[in-house]
Amino acid sequence: MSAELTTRPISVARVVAALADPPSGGVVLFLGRVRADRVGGRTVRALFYEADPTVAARRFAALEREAVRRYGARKVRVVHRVGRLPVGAVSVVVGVAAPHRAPAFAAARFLIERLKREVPVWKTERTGRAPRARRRRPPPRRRGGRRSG
Amino acid sequence: MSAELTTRPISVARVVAALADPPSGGVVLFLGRVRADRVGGRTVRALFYEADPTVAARRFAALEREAVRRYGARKVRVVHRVGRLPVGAVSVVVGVAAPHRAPAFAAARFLIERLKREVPVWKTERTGRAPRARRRRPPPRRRGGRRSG
Amino acid sequence: MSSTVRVLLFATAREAVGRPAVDRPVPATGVTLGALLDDLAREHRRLAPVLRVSRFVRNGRYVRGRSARVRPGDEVAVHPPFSGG
Amino acid sequence: MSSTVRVLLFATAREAVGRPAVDRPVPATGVTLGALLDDLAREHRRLAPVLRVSRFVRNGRYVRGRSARVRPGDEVAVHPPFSGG
Repeated sequence: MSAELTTRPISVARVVAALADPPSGGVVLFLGRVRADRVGGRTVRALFYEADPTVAARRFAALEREAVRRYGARKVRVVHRVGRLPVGAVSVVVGVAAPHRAPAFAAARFLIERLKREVPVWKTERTGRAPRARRRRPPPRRRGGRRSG
Repeated sequence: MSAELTTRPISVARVVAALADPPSGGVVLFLGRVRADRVGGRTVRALFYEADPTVAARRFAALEREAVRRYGARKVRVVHRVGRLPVGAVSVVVGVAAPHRAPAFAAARFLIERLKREVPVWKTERTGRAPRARRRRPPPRRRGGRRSG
Repeated sequence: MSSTVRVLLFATAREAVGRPAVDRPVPATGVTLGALLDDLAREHRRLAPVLRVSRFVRNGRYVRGRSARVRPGDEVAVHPPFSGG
Repeated sequence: MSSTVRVLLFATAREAVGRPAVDRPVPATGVTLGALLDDLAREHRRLAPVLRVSRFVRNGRYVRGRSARVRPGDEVAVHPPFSGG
């Protein structure tokens, strides 16, 4: 039962070791990796991940408790890497150990979906020069006044 | 795209490495582990796994092709360990890499469900003396004649 | 040329016979799978209930029913219900 | 005692300001979160559209609305829409 933010490569083997639990016959892991997307005609080579560590740690812990309560997961581990990650690098690992495979799958899916929505982690694209936001919305056109605020 | 039977411990890190694929942002792994079940009042310490290698290899390959076709998985890997496995040892790993997480989860679940139903692998309990079957049904009571055959 | 059929025995079938494989003599014209298995079950009484829930493979392919013909040099595998994973 | 509020800036907010954090002087009686952010957005024009889609954290807890009071020594974090995983 523990989550962490790390600047170093995530060891999947260590996550599996942390999920050791004799009554848990099923382990499901989700790994998010930096994908070779094309953005604005260029292929992404690396992404920069950052997090608000205090808020992220609290959300991680709350999600883990909920995964245990809702699905009967016995061991949960979430590791999110931050810093500059090249294409192919593992950015996040979610691991669940449970007595049976159905709840292990359900809890892992729950954790990654909720993590993406609720945990303050961001990826931005960084080229050699100024950092550029990824998934940034275009600034709304001025419609006058403060109505759009 | 490959499956194997092995008598050695399964390296999860090697499975992940085999699933490297720049367009695949999501990887889902299922690990089956020998559970500390209680059978007949005793706690299981180890299980013996065996397979029919030729038939298993063909079923593995067919399931992998089907996972690719049904879910758009880009890389699939299935490794099943055979031989004597102590409690906690990883008996099977199913790994799927796909561009997005939903099909990766679905394909991994598909593979382990179908593997359990369709691939000729068996676990039996082995104590110090004679091997004993696990999940063996009691022999049916004699009802005479050949009707029960 | 071989005059036997090799029978591969897995899991509960292996346990019932005490060996992972047995070679059974068959005539050059062959026998039905059912006859081969009945013969084996007569020698190994614990095998009979296993055979009732098993599927059978001849030369790498599952066969339906027990009327399939088995000839010298063939390989037959007895597959009790799977329990892998 | 501190007479400033530290504002933590992440992702697009950090890029708009060019720094991960800024210290803003505030009176001892405090200011509203809205006033603090409007003040910052006037200096950094690219920040305004980011603030419109962001959520705000005061001393580790999310606050609703912009009327929350911010006092010297407080820490405020600007959270643009998340994109982790």
